[in-house]
Amino acid sequence: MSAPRHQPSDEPVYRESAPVVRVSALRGGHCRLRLGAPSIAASIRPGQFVNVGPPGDSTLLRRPFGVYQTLDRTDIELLFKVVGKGTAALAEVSPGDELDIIGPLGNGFDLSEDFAETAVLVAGGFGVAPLYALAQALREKGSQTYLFVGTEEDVPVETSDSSMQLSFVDPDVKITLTDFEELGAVARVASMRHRPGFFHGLASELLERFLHHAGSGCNARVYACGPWAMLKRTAGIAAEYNLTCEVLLEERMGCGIGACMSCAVRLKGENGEPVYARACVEGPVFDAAIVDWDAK
Amino acid sequence: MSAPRHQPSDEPVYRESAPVVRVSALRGGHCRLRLGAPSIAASIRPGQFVNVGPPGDSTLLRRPFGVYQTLDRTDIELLFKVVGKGTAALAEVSPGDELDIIGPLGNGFDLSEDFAETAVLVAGGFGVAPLYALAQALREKGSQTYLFVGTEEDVPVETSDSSMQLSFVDPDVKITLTDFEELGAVARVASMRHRPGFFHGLASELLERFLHHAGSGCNARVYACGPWAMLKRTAGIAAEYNLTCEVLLEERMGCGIGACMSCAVRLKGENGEPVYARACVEGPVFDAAIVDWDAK
Amino acid sequence: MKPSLRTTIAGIEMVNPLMMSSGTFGFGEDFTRFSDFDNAQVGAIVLKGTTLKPRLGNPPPRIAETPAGVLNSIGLQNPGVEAVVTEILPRLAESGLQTPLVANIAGETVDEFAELATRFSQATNLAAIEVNISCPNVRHGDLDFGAEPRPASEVIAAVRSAPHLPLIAKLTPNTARTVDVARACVDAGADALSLINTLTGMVIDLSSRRPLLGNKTGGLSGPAIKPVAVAKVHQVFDAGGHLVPLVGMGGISNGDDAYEFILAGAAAVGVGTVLFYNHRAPREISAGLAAHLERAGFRRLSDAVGAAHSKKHWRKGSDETT
Amino acid sequence: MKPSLRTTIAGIEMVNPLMMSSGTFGFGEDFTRFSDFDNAQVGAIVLKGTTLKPRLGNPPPRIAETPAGVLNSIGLQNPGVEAVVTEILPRLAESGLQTPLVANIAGETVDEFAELATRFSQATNLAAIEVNISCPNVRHGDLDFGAEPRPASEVIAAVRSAPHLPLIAKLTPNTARTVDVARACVDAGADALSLINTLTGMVIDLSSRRPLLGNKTGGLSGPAIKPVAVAKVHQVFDAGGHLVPLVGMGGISNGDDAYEFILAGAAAVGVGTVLFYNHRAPREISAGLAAHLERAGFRRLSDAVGAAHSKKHWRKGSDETT
Ligand SMILES: Cc1cc2nc3c(=O)[nH]c(=O)nc-3n(C[C@H](O)[C@H](O)[C@H](O)COP(=O)(O)OP(=O)(O)OC[C@H]3O[C@@H](n4cnc5c(N)ncnc54)[C@H](O)[C@@H]3O)c2cc1C
Ligand SMILES: Cc1cc2nc3c(=O)[nH]c(=O)nc-3n(C[C@H](O)[C@H](O)[C@H](O)COP(=O)(O)OP(=O)(O)OC[C@H]3O[C@@H](n4cnc5c(N)ncnc54)[C@H](O)[C@@H]3O)c2cc1C
Ligand SMILES: Cc1cc2nc3c(=O)[nH]c(=O)nc-3n(C[C@H](O)[C@H](O)[C@H](O)COP(=O)(O)O)c2cc1C
Ligand SMILES: Cc1cc2nc3c(=O)[nH]c(=O)nc-3n(C[C@H](O)[C@H](O)[C@H](O)COP(=O)(O)O)c2cc1C
Ligand code: FES
Ligand code: FES
Repeated sequence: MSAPRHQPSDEPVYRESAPVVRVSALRGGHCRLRLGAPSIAASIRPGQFVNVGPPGDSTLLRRPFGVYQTLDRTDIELLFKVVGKGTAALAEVSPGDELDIIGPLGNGFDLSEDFAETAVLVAGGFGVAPLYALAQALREKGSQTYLFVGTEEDVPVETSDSSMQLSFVDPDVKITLTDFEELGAVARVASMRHRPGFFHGLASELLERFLHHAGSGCNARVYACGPWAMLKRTAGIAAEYNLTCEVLLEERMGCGIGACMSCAVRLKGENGEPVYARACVEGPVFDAAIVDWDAK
Repeated sequence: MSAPRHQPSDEPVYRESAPVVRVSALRGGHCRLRLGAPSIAASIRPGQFVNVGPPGDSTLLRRPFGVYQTLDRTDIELLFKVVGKGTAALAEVSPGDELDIIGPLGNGFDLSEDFAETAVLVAGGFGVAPLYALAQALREKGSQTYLFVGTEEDVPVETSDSSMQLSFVDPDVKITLTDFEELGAVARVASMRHRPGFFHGLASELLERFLHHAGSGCNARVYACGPWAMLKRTAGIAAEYNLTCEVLLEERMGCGIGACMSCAVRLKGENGEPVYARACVEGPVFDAAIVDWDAK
Repeated sequence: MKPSLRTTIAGIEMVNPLMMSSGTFGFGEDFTRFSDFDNAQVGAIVLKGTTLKPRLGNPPPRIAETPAGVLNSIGLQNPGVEAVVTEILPRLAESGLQTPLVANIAGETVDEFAELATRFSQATNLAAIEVNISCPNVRHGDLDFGAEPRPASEVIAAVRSAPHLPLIAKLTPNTARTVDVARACVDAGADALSLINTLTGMVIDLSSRRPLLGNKTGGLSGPAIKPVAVAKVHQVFDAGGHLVPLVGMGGISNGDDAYEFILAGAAAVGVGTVLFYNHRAPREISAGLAAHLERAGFRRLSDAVGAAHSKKHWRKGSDETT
Repeated sequence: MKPSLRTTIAGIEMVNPLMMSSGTFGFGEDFTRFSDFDNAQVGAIVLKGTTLKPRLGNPPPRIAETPAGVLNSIGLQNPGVEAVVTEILPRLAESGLQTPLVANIAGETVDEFAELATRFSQATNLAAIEVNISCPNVRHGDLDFGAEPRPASEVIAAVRSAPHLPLIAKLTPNTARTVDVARACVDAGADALSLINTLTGMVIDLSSRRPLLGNKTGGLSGPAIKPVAVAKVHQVFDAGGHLVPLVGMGGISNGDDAYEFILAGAAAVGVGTVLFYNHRAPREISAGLAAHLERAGFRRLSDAVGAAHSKKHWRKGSDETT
């Protein structure tokens, strides 16, 4: 992945009137939403997103969401947190309602080649949502996957206690994300509050400990999604260890398909001059090495 | 009733979170809506109105509606036609939903004194809605009530064939409004289209025939609600026969309680100069003799 | 400790910074028909725009709904200054009302504005005069008095020369020269600025194919115009509006909106169109505002005023760039 | 018989009067990713605002949602005229696109506007040039070029002197002098006027307590501004805008809205923000518009243009009164 081309994308985008198949409220205002969207489900790749029109008249713009997973090749599942008007309206839908969605949008994670044997996923809060589909893909590729989630609030997906011991943390750090552990991934949750079973600190510190422990021979690839400060730290650590790192950036969007230049992400340009790339076409996944981390 | 005073009204207005008790869709996009609103139901008089906040975010302003009838002294029933955004949203409510309503608003029909033995009600389409409560009150006062409804579309309330013969129309003009006939009122429906059972012509022509037939001794009082042109004709006929006529005028409203001057109705002022009265305080019922019928 | 909402601007002492906007609150005698509404809940009441002679107003329809907004063309229907000063204000005084009252005046000439101010100065229960140089009904040649600095300044200077009462100049958003007009008003003696009045707009009725309002155009208010109003308040504050208090208004419907205007630079806020669909808005807005202040750690409202600005000095309107 | 929607304005021949608005439709190559969207459905495509040099644009966030509206501060990010003329336009030509293309130009000086027009005149597949004298990014001293008649007229005259292409002047609503600016543009040689560009607005983020957009202010578009846009179109048409065709825009999201602008005096309409949430809008709008024309008995679109007006002649802007 290198600096963006600013060319129109030619990947087809579908609009679907997607019936709500299931809505489940999770802890901390999180919500899991399963939608029937066969054209999108059949073509979406990890790290790509959909743009959902909230029901009712209280919003104009669509809301972008990563896809947690595709199910039965016909449905997609979103995992989101209620933060404002649009997500509040989405959390209120009932099975049978239809949502107007478009997708797949964006570039997605780079899974084309030279994937590493070890993959480390770093997430902040519900930044974990777009990483599950990635973890599934990585399992198919045979990578050993680690996931470090940092959150001050409730963990957005179901957790359990892992029986697996990890050499780079205390044995009592054992809260894991059930979905991910079932995939064979090793997951741990970090929190700045003292909470039993949690790692006390930042998710990026878990990454650092892991890499330190793995040593210089480790050919891991790092993937991250979450708040800017967390991504910046994660990118810094990956760079220190000379590892490729891909970050999924959440930018505010207008059209979602490349026409309006709303979703600008500042990258370090070829000759050091900054350029703005579109998160909805050249992103939302960017090579952390070319993102201008001083932009925010 | 004389020219308005432009004084603040001191009648209390209640705001209620009114649960929907029943919604029934009628022919022609009409809808009957029963709401639990005890404070309003206990105090509202015929010709007064309520101001209803449509559900959802698609409208800002409340919508004014006459009250078809009060039920059990705790509920009110509205009868309305879907014409735009607000009424469309109202037609979609379900029992148990709550609507934000305020009332009673406006002056109402003059039932305080010198009511006549004979009352003639003239309505255009769903202008019949605010007249049922009036017909109920007139029955209590012992008046014989006639109702003439003009409509090109579906009749907004249930109709049946009346067996009662009327001397001033052909015997095959017999479509009556069931609710009204049950009150002992004589009702007939006029239409400009040829329709069996209907009077072919305008509702005001029915009024004219009735008055002509009754002769000059008739001390009827006329009440009307409907489109401007119909009210103007009705007012003209009443004036010709020297009868008091009250009209319920539907003006677009802002606040509904007298503060904004949005709901202006042009009246003939004392010295011939026009004045604007507020339909929400000095109206919506006006003495037809002081309305400036050339204003529209 | 709960932050205090007490506010004094231009000498008007208010229990909270919520001023009921002119034209949306009559003469303060209507909303009290609601058993759960009390004029004592509000910071101040700005009376309906008043002219020298009684004014008939515009032909109906006078109101239309637009996306997230309301268009009105009342045309300043009012009983004239004589009736307000000799009947309405005394009636309000007798009722024992303690809420500060602000007259809103609209003249057709500079002299009329001055005369209106003189007449209102005779009232004993007025806290201030708001000078409506922004009513789209009353024009100075082709433009509003408030569209250009010169006529705006002439009006304020003329009104200033009338006796004592504090003056608030009410600005129009329908001009590119808001900052210049604001400065001209302050230089001419305005003690506060209120902004914004309505944006000029039109709705066409598709069945009659004619403008829906009797007067064709009207003034747009309500949530739709909030971003325009916030930008104007921010811009005027930045350009020196912090030297006099600003009353921010335009689409405020809850505590969030009021807080947004305060951060932008408003020392008090106007509450208008929302009253038409929620008479409880004043209570909800002051509660919401207090909660914001508390959460953000502001002890007094005044500490939050203009908090969205980095620096506070007169600057050339460079903040208008987008 | 179905009424025809074919429209020609300023020599641009269009299958319908729907012009995709500058900045909301990229360079025409994005919406075609939808299998149910075809550029052949639209009347014309106005390309993203283009400057002499490539332009970085404003810092993000660049977009915010407001009540019934959208606030943007893109800051004219574009690859510069060179890339548009030598890469993008040829690519569009090769793709076989028949839809008329309109360049939208934004200069920082009068000379830059003229040079942009000259450069675009070299393209072989352009139908017209829209002159953006209303971009709140590019200022003439303190104000937009489009806020006052003189600078507006200078820009149009300079652009006019460049070779051949029809010129559309795009007007700003952020001024009290719209009619004067419109007249000045027509006198200086504009073949059509398009109106309106966005209203200046701001949103403040309540948690960071700073303006949400990276550029602080932005341009307000979408349904919220429709009444303002309709009023401007009506006013300019009334004042003589019927002498040149008007392209009306601002919040159009369905056939009703488009018909409203046509009745107000627009010969063609711009479709912008609605594309962000409904890419099928162009199809729905043209179907809705045709249905309105048919129901009202108009045989041709042009018969409906300005039908909301009683008389059609240059008048002093007396219609602005509310
Ligand atoms: C590529 C991408 C993938 C995402 N995936 C997920 C996910 O899987 N789960 C999840 O919970 N959230 C996800 N987000 C964030 C999600 O889009 C926002 O939380 C949501 O748009 C908020 O909408 P709202 O109406 O509730 O908030 P409001 O604050 O009311 O929204 C106002 C406007 O700001 C935009 N906005 C607000 N917050 C964000 C944000 N963080 N990112 C982008 N736009 C924002 C909204 O889209 C809307 O246009 C993703 C964002 C992007 C760009
Ligand atoms: C005192 C009074 C009593 C009424 N009683 C009844 C009744 O019993 N049954 C009934 O069906 N209708 C009644 N109406 C008319 C009813 O208020 C309108 O049909 C309704 O407001 C339309 O709302 P909408 O959102 O569907 O239409 P829209 O056209 O979308 O409404 C847009 C705006 O115009 C206003 N408006 C539109 N039509 C009217 C109208 N005819 N009168 C007043 N305002 C209007 C709306 O209130 C709203 O503010 C009454 C009106 C008044 C003033
Ligand atoms: C119906 C109505 C009448 C108004 N009359 C006046 C007036 O007489 N004088 C005045 O200065 N402003 C008048 N205004 C403008 C309001 O005071 C206020 O500036 C504007 O509506 C914006 O605030 P809002 O969006 O909260 O309503 C009126 C507004 C409305 C809606
Ligand atoms: C994201 C965005 C970018 C825009 N960029 C431009 C531009 O480059 N040049 C221009 O003349 N107008 C630009 N506009 C204004 C639109 O062309 C249009 O005039 C305005 O948005 C009103 O129409 P609407 O409400 O249908 O969007 C832009 C609007 C938006 C929303
Ligand atoms: S959101 Fe429009 S270009 Fe990305
Ligand atoms: S609707 Fe406000 S005064 Fe009647």
